Formats: sequence, C-alpha cells, structure tokens
Amino acid sequence: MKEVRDLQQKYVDGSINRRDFIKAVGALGIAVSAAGSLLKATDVMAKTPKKGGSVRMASNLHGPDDQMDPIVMTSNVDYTRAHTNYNGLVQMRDNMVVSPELAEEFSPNSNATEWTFKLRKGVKFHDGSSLTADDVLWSMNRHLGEKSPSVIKGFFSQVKEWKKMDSHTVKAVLNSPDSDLPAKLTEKQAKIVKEGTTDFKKGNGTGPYRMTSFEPGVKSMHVRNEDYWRETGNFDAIELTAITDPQARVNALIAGDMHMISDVDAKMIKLIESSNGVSVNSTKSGRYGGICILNNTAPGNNPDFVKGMQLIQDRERIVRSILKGKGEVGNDHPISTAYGADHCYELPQRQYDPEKAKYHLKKSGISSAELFVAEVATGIGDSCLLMQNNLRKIGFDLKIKKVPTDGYWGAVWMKEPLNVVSWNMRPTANSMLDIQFAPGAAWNDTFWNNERMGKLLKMNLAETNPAIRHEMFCEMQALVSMFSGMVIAYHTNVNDGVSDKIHGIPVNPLGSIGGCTWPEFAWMEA
Amino acid sequence: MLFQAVLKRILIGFATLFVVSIIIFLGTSLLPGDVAEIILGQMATPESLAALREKLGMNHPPHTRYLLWLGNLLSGDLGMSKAGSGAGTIGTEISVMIAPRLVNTLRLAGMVALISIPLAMSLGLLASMYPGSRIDRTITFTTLSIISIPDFLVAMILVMIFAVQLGWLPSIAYMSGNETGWQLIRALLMPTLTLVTIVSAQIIRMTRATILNIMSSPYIEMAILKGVPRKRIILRHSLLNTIGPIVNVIALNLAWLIGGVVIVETVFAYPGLAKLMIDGVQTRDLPLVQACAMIFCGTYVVLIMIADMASIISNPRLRHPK
Amino acid sequence: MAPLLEVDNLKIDARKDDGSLTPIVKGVSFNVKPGEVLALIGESGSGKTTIALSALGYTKPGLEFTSGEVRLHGQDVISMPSEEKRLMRGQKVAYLAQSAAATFNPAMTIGEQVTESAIIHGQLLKEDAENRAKELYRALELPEPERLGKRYPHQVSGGQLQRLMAAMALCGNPDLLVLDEPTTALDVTTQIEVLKAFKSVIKQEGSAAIYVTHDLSVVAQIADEIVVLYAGEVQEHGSAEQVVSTPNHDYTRRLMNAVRPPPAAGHGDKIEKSNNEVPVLELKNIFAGYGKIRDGTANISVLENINIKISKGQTVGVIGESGCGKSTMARVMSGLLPASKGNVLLRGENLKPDLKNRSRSELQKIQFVFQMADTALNPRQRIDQILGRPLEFYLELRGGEKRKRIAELLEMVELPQDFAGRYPDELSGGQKQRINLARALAASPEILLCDEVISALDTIVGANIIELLKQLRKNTGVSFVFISHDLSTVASFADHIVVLYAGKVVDQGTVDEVLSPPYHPYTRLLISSVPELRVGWLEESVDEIEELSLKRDQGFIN
Amino acid sequence: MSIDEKIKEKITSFEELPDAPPRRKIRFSIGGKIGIFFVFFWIVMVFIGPYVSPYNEADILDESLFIVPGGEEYPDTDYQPPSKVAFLGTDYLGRDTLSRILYGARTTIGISFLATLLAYLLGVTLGIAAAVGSEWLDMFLSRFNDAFLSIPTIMMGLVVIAAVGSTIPILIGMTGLIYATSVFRVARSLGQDVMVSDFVEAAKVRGEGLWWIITREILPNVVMPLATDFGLRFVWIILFISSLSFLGLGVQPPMSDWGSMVKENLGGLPYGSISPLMPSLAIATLTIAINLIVDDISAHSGGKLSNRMI
Repeated sequence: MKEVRDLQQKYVDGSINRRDFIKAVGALGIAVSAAGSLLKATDVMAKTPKKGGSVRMASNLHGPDDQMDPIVMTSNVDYTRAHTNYNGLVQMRDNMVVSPELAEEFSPNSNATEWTFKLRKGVKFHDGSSLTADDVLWSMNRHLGEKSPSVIKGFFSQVKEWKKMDSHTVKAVLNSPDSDLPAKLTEKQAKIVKEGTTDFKKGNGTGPYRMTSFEPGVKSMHVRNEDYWRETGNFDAIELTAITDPQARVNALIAGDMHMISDVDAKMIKLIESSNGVSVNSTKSGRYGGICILNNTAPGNNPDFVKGMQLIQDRERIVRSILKGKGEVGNDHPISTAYGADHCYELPQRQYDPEKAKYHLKKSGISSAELFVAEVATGIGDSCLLMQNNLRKIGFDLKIKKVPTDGYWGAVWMKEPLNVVSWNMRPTANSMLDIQFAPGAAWNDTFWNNERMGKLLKMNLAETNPAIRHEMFCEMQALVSMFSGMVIAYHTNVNDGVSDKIHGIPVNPLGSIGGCTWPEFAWMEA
Repeated sequence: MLFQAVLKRILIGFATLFVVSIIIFLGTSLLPGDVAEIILGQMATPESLAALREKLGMNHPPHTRYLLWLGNLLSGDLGMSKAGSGAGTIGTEISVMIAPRLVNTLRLAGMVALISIPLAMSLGLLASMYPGSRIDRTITFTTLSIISIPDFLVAMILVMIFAVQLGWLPSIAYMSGNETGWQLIRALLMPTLTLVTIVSAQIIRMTRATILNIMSSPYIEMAILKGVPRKRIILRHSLLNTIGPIVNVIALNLAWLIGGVVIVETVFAYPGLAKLMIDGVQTRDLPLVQACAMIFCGTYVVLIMIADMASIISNPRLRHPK
Repeated sequence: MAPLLEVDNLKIDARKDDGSLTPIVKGVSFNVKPGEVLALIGESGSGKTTIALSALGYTKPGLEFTSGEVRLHGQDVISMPSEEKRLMRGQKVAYLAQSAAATFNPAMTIGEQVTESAIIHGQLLKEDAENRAKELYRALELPEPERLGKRYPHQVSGGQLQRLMAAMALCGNPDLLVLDEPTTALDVTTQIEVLKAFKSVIKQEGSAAIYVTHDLSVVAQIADEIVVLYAGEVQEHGSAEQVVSTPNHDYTRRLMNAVRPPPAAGHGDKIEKSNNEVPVLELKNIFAGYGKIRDGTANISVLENINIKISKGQTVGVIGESGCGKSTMARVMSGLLPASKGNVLLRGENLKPDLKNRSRSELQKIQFVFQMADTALNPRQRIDQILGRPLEFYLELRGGEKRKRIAELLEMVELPQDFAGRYPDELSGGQKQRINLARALAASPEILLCDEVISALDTIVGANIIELLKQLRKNTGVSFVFISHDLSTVASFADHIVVLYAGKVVDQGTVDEVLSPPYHPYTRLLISSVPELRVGWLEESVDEIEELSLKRDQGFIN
Repeated sequence: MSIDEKIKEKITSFEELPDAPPRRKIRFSIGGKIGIFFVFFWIVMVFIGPYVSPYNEADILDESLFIVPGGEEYPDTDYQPPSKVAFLGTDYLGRDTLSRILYGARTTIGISFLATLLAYLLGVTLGIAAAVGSEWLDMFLSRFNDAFLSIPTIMMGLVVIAAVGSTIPILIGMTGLIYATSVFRVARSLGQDVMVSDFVEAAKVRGEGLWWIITREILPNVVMPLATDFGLRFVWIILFISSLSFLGLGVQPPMSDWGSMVKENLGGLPYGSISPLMPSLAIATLTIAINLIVDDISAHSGGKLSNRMI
C-alpha cells in the first residue's frame, strides 16, 4: 500500500487533483468506493482537526456479555471501547503501518527470535498510577499458557516468555522466529491493562478517554482523558452503544440520532447514499464469509464434491447483487487484495461454471447435503440461498438449516460437516493463514492438516526477502484454494455509515470504522 | 365475606407464583450449550471453556440449585450476572443491571397506559353507545385491522411515516440517560405511539363487546322504559357492571406491556426489560433470564390479582352482604 | 270521560333473520279510562306483553309496529320522535316487569333507582323524590322505609323487590301503569300481600293501569276491565264481573275450567293404602343441608328431622313456600344431595345417601322429574335419543324394541309420534314437560319425584299435565311425590299431603285430614291465600290472611 | 279413533303456542360474507397455491429477465416493482413475491392450523377435565395453567426454540402448547356452565358415567362457542408465528411463510418496495376475514363469547 500513501501525500501537497487521485488509486485495483473513502481520509490529512463535540456511535451487536477485559473481547463495540480506554505496545496507523504506541521503540534481534520494547515514560493509567514494565508483563502473560482464556493466544504460541529488562523495558523471547510479532501486538486483545486488575468494568487503562459509565448491552459513556500522554482525543465525550436491528440502525443514522454506525447491510447502502448529511464509509478488507466443508468426514472428504461446491459459486453475481459492489470476488483462500503485495495475483480466478460443477458432483456420487447457516457475515445467508438455487438447477438438493447466531460457534462451527464461517481481516497475511490453516491449529475449521502448509508458514515468518516471501504466500494460497475445503466466494468491504460532520477516521480495514481506532483520531465539525 | 374473597384470591396468587418459580427454573435450565461456550464464541478453546465453567460454578445438582436460587430470590438477592466480567473475576449485580431497564420499561408502559386507557375506553363507549352507526363501524373495523396485522409492521410503518419521511420524531428511542421532560417524552414518542395503537385496539374491542353484552340485560331495558337518556344508561347503568371484565383486559394489556413488547423494543432499540431477557437467553446468562422471567410472571400474576379484586370489590353482593 | 289510552287496531310483526315478517299482534283495539285497571289475559305467545309495552311506544328487539295507533292523551306514542318518547316514559307511563330480581340494576342502590325517573324528568328535586319514595315504601308496607333507599337489590327479598318496583313506577306519579305479570313469580302468601299493596296504591294515586297476567283468579281481584287474548287477537272483552261470572267465549271458558277449585277435602281420587305393607320409599329422621357437614348437621341446614312414608301407588303432595326445603327433600330422596343424617329406605332396604353409591336398579326405581323442562332436556339431543337413553341404560332395549317403546311413551304422554325426530327447542313448554315426564317413565320406575312440574306452565297447559299425571297414575300404578307451592294443585291430585315450613314438617296426613278443620294454622294460611275466582275475594279474606301470616312470622311452629 | 288422532284434534283447537322460537339460523352480514369469501379463497390456495404460482418459491430470478433495452447489462433484481416478469414485484433476493405468497399460504396456514388444533386437543381435554373433575384436580390444573399463562408467550417461544431449535414440528408443538393454556380457560368456564345445568343433573340421577356426561351432555353444548373461539385463536397463532419469524425463528429457508416474508423484506420499505406489504396484506385479509365471521357468529350467540375471551 506504499503507493497509496505516496499518492495521498501528493494530493495533500496539491501536486495532483481529485480526479487524478481517484484514477490513480483505481489503477491500483482499489474499488472506486474505497478510493472515495481514501479520498475522505486524505482530505482529513489536509484539514486540521477541531476539538470538541460529543459523538454517538452505534455498533451492530452487544449484550450483557459486553467486555472491558481486552483478552476476551469479541465484538466491534468491545474493540471500540478497547481503543477509547486502552493502548497497546504498538499500533496500526493508516494503511497498515505498525508504529510505536506505549513502546516508543521496538526492535528484533538479527533472526527475529527476540523482540525488545522500550516503554514510554510518564504514561499514567486513569486511576493515576503510572505505567511500568510489570503492567506490560502482567498483561502479556495473560495470553500465555494452555489455560489462558485469551482469544488470540494462538498468535503468541511461539512466545517462550516475556522478560523484564528494567522498569521500562520488556523483551519477548521466542521459540521460533516471528517477524510479524509487532503486527500481532496491534490486535485489540493485546491492549495493556493495570497489573492485577480483577474488576475490568472500570476500564482502567492508559487510553485517550476515561469511562464514566458502562452498562453491558446498553451503552458506555466516555470523556476525554485530559492528561493523556500524547495529543489528547478530539471529542469532549463519546457515547458507545449498539442497535441490533440493521434497519433501525440505518434509520438512526439517517434521522441523525447516531453519528456513526457499523456494519451497514449492503441492501441499505443505496438508502444512505441517497440521504443527505450521511455517507457510507466503505473500506476494502480481507473480511470474508465462507463455507467450511470439513475434510475429516463425508461429504467433505470427497474432492469432487468440494470442487462442485466451489464451481457453483456465482461469485460475480454475489458481489454485484448481494454486496452491491462493496466487496470483491474471492478465490477460495482468505488473502484478498486488501493484503496488498501478499495477495497472489498470479493465481487464476475460479469462475462460475454450472456444467463443470454438475460434472464433478455427478462424479462424486453425492446428490444432496445439509448446510448449517447463521447470519454471521454480511451476505452469507443470501449467497447460500443463491448457491442453493443454482444447485437446484443442476439437480443437486442442498438443504439449508438456518440456526440462530447465538450458540452458533459452540454448537455448529467445526462440528457440522457443512457450515458457514466469518473471518475478520488479520494484521498480516501470515497471521491470517496461520490462525486458520496451520496444521492442528485450534481454529483450523475444515480440519485440513497439511505438512507443507505448516512448513511454509514457519519459513515465511523467518524469511526476509520480499520476492521469496511472495512466492511462499502464492503457494500457500494455492494450497488452500485447492485442498483446504474452504469455499470463499467473496470478500466484503467494511461498510459503515458516517455523518458528514465526522472526519479523520483512519483507513484501517481490520475492523469497523477504521478498525475501531477512530476514537483517538477522528474529529467533528462544529 | 368480602375479606374472605380477597384473602382467597391472594392465596391463589401466591400458589401460582410458586408454581411459576418452578417452571421458570426448569425451563431455563433446559437451555443448551453452556454459558461458557457462548461467552467465548468463535474464540472458544477447551482450556478457556474449562476455566470459565469453573468460574461460573456450574456443577451442583438441580434441586439444590433451585432451593438456593429461590432462597436468594426471596431474600431479594437476584444473584450475579457474568456480564462484563471478562476473564476477570467480578461480574455484575443483576439487580444493578435490571434497575435501569425496569425503569425504562415502566416509563414506557406508564406512558402508554396513561394515553391508551382513557382513549380506548372512551372510544369503546362511543362505539357501544351507537351500535351499528357509522362511528361504530369505523371504530370496529379500524381496531379489527390493527389487531389483525403483525405489530412489527405497525411499528415499521409508523417509523417510515413519522421518522424517515416527515422527520418529526426520532426513529429510535435512544436515551443517554440525562434526558428530562420534553426530551424524554420525545425519545419515547415513537414506541409509545406504536404500543398505544396496538393496546388501544384491544381495549376498545373488549369495552365495546362487554358493554353491548350488558346492554341486552333486562335492567337496561327497564332503564329505557323509565325514560333514562342513553348517555346515562351507558355511563351510570352499564359501566358499573362492566368494571370486572374491562379491568381484566387492562390488566392483561399492562402485563403485556411489561413483558411482551420485545419486538417494539428491538425495532426502536429501546433498552427495556424484554430485550434484556432476550439478550440473556442468547448469551445463556441463566441467572439474568430467570430474574427477568420472574419479574414478568410476577407482574402478570399481581396485575391479574388486582383486577380480580377490583371486580370482587365492585360487586355489591360482596361489598354489601345481606 | 275521554279515554286515557286508546289502542287502535294495533298490528305488530316479528322480523325473522331471513327478513320475513310473522304477525304477533293482529289488529287489537281497546281503551283504558283514567283510574281504570284493565287486565290483558292470555297465555304465553298470546302477545299480551307485546301489546302492553306498545303503551310505552316500545317493542322488544326484533319486533316492529306495522300498523295501527296507540294514543296516549290522544297523541300517538308509536310515531312519536324518540326524544319525546323518552320524556313520556316513566313520567306519563310507567312499567313494572315480571321479575324484579332481573329488572333492578345490581350495582345501584334501590333509592337511586326508585327516584331516578322522577328526577331525570325534572318532576321532583332529589330530596323531594326521596321523601316521595319513603311515602311509597310506607304505603307499600315495606320494612324500615327510612334506610331502605340506601340498600342494594340483593339485600331485600323477592316480594319486597316486587313492591319496590311498584314504588319505582309510581314515584313520578304517572297517569298509566303497565304491570307485566308482577306477582306470578311469588309465593301465594306473598302474592296476596303484593296484590293488596298494588291495589290500594293504585286506588290512592288514582292512576290507570294495564295488568298483564295469565291467572284469571288474580285478575278477578284487581281488574275493572278484562281483555282475553289468544294468538295476538282479542277473544273477549268486558267488565271483570261479566267475564268472570258469565264468560261467553269458549277460550275464556277453557281458561276458567283450567283454574283449579280452591283446596278443600274430598278432591282428587284416593287410593286406599293398606298400612301393613312396606312403604315404597321412606325417609327416617332425615337431616340435610348445604356446605360442610359436621357431626350430622350441615353448615346451612335446610331439612330437620323429616319422616315420610310413601306406599305403593300412593301420591304424596309436598307443599310449602319457596325456601321451605321441598326441593331439597326431593334431592335427598334421589340422592343428588346426600342426607347429613338419617336414612332413606327403598322397600325397607337402606339406600346409600349418595347416588354415586346406589346400584343401577335402585336408581331406576326412583326417577326425578325436574321443574324446568326446557333446561332439563339437553338441547343438542333429539327426543328419541332423550327417551331412548333410559331404555338402553336400565332395560337394555335396542333397535326395534326401543323404537316401539319410545312410540308407546309418546302415546302415554299424548304426543304425536313424529315428535321423536324433533329437538326440544321445537316444542312448546307443555310438550317439553310431557317429554320430561316420558323420560322418567321410560325407566319404568316405582316412584316419581315431580318437583314443581307445572308451576312454570300456563294455566291450561298445567291443567292438562295434571290430567295426564292422573291418567299415568291409573295406568302405571307408580307412586308419586308431588312437590308444589300451589295448594289447590296438590289438593286436586294428591291423596296424602305433607306441609313443610322452614325445613320442618308442620302438618301431614290424608287430604281430608289436612284440609278439613281443625286446620293447622299454617295450613290455614296456605289455604286462605289461594285466590278464589270471584271479584271481591281479596277484600274479604285479606285481614284473616294478614293475621295468620303475622302469627307465622312470630313463629308459631316450634 | 286412535290416540294420535284424538291428540291431533285436541291440539287443533287452541294448541299450545311454542314459547321459545326454534333456534335461529346464523345469517351473515356483508362483512361476514366477505370474510367467508377470503377464508375460502385462502383455503383453496393452501391446496392449489404451488401449482398456480408462476415460479418456485426458491427461484432467484435471473438478471437477464429484467434487462431493459438500453439499460444496464446486469440490472438489479431485488425489490423490483410489479412488472410482467413478477406481478407483485420481487423481494430482497430477487424472488417473485407472488409465488412466495402462494407457496407461503400452505406453510403459514398449515402450521398455524395444526398448532391451533393441538392447542384445542390439550386445552379442551384438560379444561373439561378441570370442569367435571374433583376440586383438587381443578385447583391443580388451574394453578399450573395460570403459571404458564403468566409467561409472556414470545419469551416462552424464544426459550423453547433456543433450547430445542426451530423445525416445523417443534414450531407447531410449542405454539400449540403455549396456546393450550388460554383454550383451557375458555373450555373450563364453558364446561362449568354446562356442568350445573339440569340435564346434566338428570344424567347424574340416571347414574350415567363421567364419560357419557362429558361426551354426550357437555361437549355437544360447548362445541359452538368453542368453534368461534377457535377462529380467533387461529388468528392470534398466525400473528404469533410471524412475530417469531420476525425475531428470526421461523421456518427454514427457502421455504416462505408470510411472517418471515414481511420481516426479510422490511428493508425494502424505505425504497417504496411493496414486497413487505404484500405478505402482510395476505395475513391481514385472512385474519380480518376470520374476525369478521367470528363477529357475526358471536353476535348471534349474544356476544357472550367476547367475555370469555379474556
């Protein structure tokens, strides 16, 4: 994405105009809509942020299980709170660049088996106590060990230990090289909390906003942390809630009850764009909804069946009429173009081909199957119905069993032979592939154990030469799309609704509204 | 005599509540997929599950769990919800979670009742005063249509008209909690409007039916033959005798307003009790679900009890024994 | 003197659901002069009530005036605009309904209801109206007139309510009273009191009245003019004196014949019973009542220490006022209400108190005939099913046999065969009562418990039923327990009389013993309360009756 | 001459006039007639719906069908207005609304009807049992019934479905169970009324068993009011099931039931699409129709029913 940044710089300097900018960005294979939002973000670089105003943001999901404990956070509203109340050692700024945060500098040893983080001095928690290496150690150790409830402990499986060098220096010692460790540390779950915290509801962090009230499943209120350790946040106050009904959520934005809403249903984009004062902030992302066909059982253990399922995907139409263009066709592997250089352009795109599909399914001797569907990802339900419809035309009977989203991950995912899944974009292509396809990985949700894949992942982490690294990525993506049993027909943009008053939302595809990192950087026109 | 009747009714009420508590406890414990799995969701790993189960202490025999629960309930302790505890140790007092929601729910129910009861009763009277007239036919058909379409459609159409098209009212009943007076009312208007429409329809129909039914009794004919004007016949002669059934309908509708308005709360993102319970069900937060359910059923039982007492008391035979 | 009310060729039709009209009143004309009491007499369906109501310009729902006029003070009340009607009602014309219990609003105080009409018509101010009401209470000899107004309808007795309705009607002293069978629902003794009250008040107020009834002997006491109606047509119209003494229309005559002669010894046909044989049914010191039973006495005790013998073929008449426990006794015999103490013996064999424990043959031998035929017959069963069931149940009759027997039964109760295919709703009251009897007979019982079987029926119909019963007794030799509040009926049918008062047997013996002097005072009261079919009887006997009832109330029985 | 003739003769002169007019036949108002028409129409659709509908309920129409000369190559297929291709327009996925309504008739009405039937089987049996049974049985049943009645139906549905999942049999069973409680009340009070009537006493005196009394004396006399009640209950169950669908607990896709059709197409409302209105119209026509009929009937039976409906 370096090119993009250069372009933005040029635009800000005024050396190119809007149209050229859009064209140029388009040339980089970025959907025009995304370009639009880039432009907006770039506009912001031009204008200077204003302080003040109180902002309301409505996420898509919340409930009594809303969390203020980073390591078990799972929903957008949690993540946003993570960015109001906490900081990480490092952070992901615009366009996926890892930059320092609580750690003013970080560096690996020669072969990336050790990473040293120098902590900023004079950083204070909201309760007044100041940040020390012990807090970092405590926070980081919570991800280690078999018993850890951390939801991303997989990222740190190769961390042997965290060492305290002095009061403001910590070192991560690894079993095997990991050039991606800093990127992984940008995850919301890796935020730093006060040592020995038991009641997380207070949200005692070092972040730009203090929490004044927290009602799980209702809302949380935050005010600016005036003695923040760097340029303070722009809003006087932030109010975070969620509106579960998508229709109601959009209504709320249009009626001006909310300044920002996450996860705009593709069907409503037209509505928002046609109403004044609000617009859709659509960011290209690796986020996808796919179909897991388990390898270790019928029918998934039959390669022809899988082929058939992949060939029956009318990818173009899904992007066209279900995502309304806010997304890109998938190639049955998770690495979308949003991963930039790591995406394998060389790999030929799989096309919609009922005839071939029919041939393979006939060959497989399977004529019916049952697919478990929950609305876990944008457009997943609809695309499954489309698939079902196309299968019916070629005489294959796909039964769809719609199940509620609650309890889905426990009861269906990685249990039923055919089920749907949604994956958010991960900071790096490697971490994405590793978390889902490393042999024996906790969330290897098609039970596809491929030695070669395992090797490549390790080598790739240790590899520093970009060209070779890219080759490795290409091979891995090919492997996944051929053999893993994943059907990935599309990647969806991150679509959020934003009032035109709001500026400075970072361009970050890792989650809703600038990867939920907006609280510190966005600002509001009076 | 009156006293006995009332006392008997109260005892029955308590008996019912007891049965309710058993049903609720059994019912909720039927929910599959233990809490732990739900909390961790896609990110669940065997270890983290085990850890959390341990923490939530989900390993006692059911009957002891019931007795413990009932005991706490009676001592006013609704128990702890895991809400917000994360991997930390401290969850949230359920009473703390419920309190604001209950306030909201009561607020809404109150506003709806305040508007719809007088409105509905007068319309019902109007209709029954001139049966078969144009007014009557209009009222009957309108109410009929309203109770005949799904309530979420009623809600949606109202939103389309008043919020999205006209932009008069906020489309959701979102409250920061510091609203007062007019702001508050304004925030509540949409859901109130919807519920008033639905509830009134019910009450109007019942009022009309009951009064017309009374109107066919001989003492009304007598009143006519005494030359009593129509208004007085309705207001003085029949209304007194319709208190019982009408109060009953009102009670039922109030109960529904407390526990049955899930859909309206969803559509308007209104943080009420019903929604809380649904969330509770989805996150398998059993203590929470049980508490909410108890509140709903309790309200119902009490309201119906009050209604019955009203009709007991309004019955002169019991009020003035021989 | 100009008539107060002129009914001129009045025609009223009933509109069926299919829109077709059937005539109910077919061109009736008569006048009522001021201060005159005119009686409309006829049986149910004769349209008497409909005509009476037309005097208020009112018809029951479903009825319509088709032609003719009803002129009050020369002004037609039918064509009157409704607001004028409203003003006329209660003020000029007042209505007294048959059942006061139903016509008083349970939720309003008596006082309010009595004074209401006078007040809303602005005739009297509230307090004046209340004073006026109190006068009327006194005039009607109602207890504690001062406090009565504050009470609720359910707090006073039926007889008092009936009189209170008179007060309600008279409060705004109207020119015309319309009384619709105001005494039919009452006990003989009460009936007399009420009649007397009405008569005197009407005299005082000097207001005219239309008195609707089916009971000639009542009419004779109160009416100046009599109009005899049948099927919506006037059969005979004349002065009370003339109609009663020399009826010249044969329907009137039939009415007269139907009226039973005043009770006296020597009526009814006796069957000599031989004392040595075992009685069919016997009650030995029976106690019974309702509510919880504690050591042999019920919470609300109704019957105390009853001893009765009924021998084969004998007819025992049980007489008493409402609430004296006659029906309860029948229920004890049948086992519907288990006695709290004492025994019921069937042919000397001790019967289980509760019918649940009685054997089928025991049940078969005692059959119960309910008072209300129209509630006693399941509206959803055809007559042949109703009659057939006991035949199957007790006698295991099937198919042809059963059908034959049903035919016989219908014949026995003098109903045509084709009734077998009908439903109860398609029958008249009398016919239903006959079916009711036939069902009991179907079991070929030894004893028949008849609870007020004719009290709900019109005079003529009732008379026919009595005739039928006599027939049956002759042909079947069944024993009867005949319960009634009407002494003359009992006297004309039974050969043994039991007089019940307040749950105790105060007098019993053969008809002759009971109905010939020396009378038991209570029996005497009952006897003298039965109105005789002659003008002026009321005035003569009223004092004696009052004195007797006074005694009763002071409680001569102990 | 025979007795019969004698009687005939006796009767011809001044025969007894029937004091109660024979039972009136129900006559329907215009509203009632309209109601009957719609109910009949939908019943027919239940049987022939799928055969007369232009498409299959699952058909996602091809974009090619919507191409207009000079228009886009890939036109939108969702929320299309009525046209020759789709008479009532298309839904959020580009399926033919008309076809889905016609197919939906079977699912919606079928499920609701079976559920109502179940509710009655349970409710009436227990209700009558409570009416005729011992005081204790009545007490016991009534308390349990009250308890169940006190749970908000939608909550009950939610928990049950969360517990055992959402398949058509479960949907029917659960709904039936939930509504059996209110049927119980009606049946019980009706039963009690009949229980004290003379003809039941007569049967008791005769020594009839409980079975006879229930089947021959009571049931025939409560069947009419229950029939009308059935109508209203049916309506409520339809609405209840559509509410469930709104919360996403309806039937399995691509099966269409009216309730979930409204729900899944609500998004079209702001675009002025009629796709959410049509199914609600279907629901309304059916429910209003039934209500109109019931109104006529209960007006006929003196509106007594309406009180019991509480």
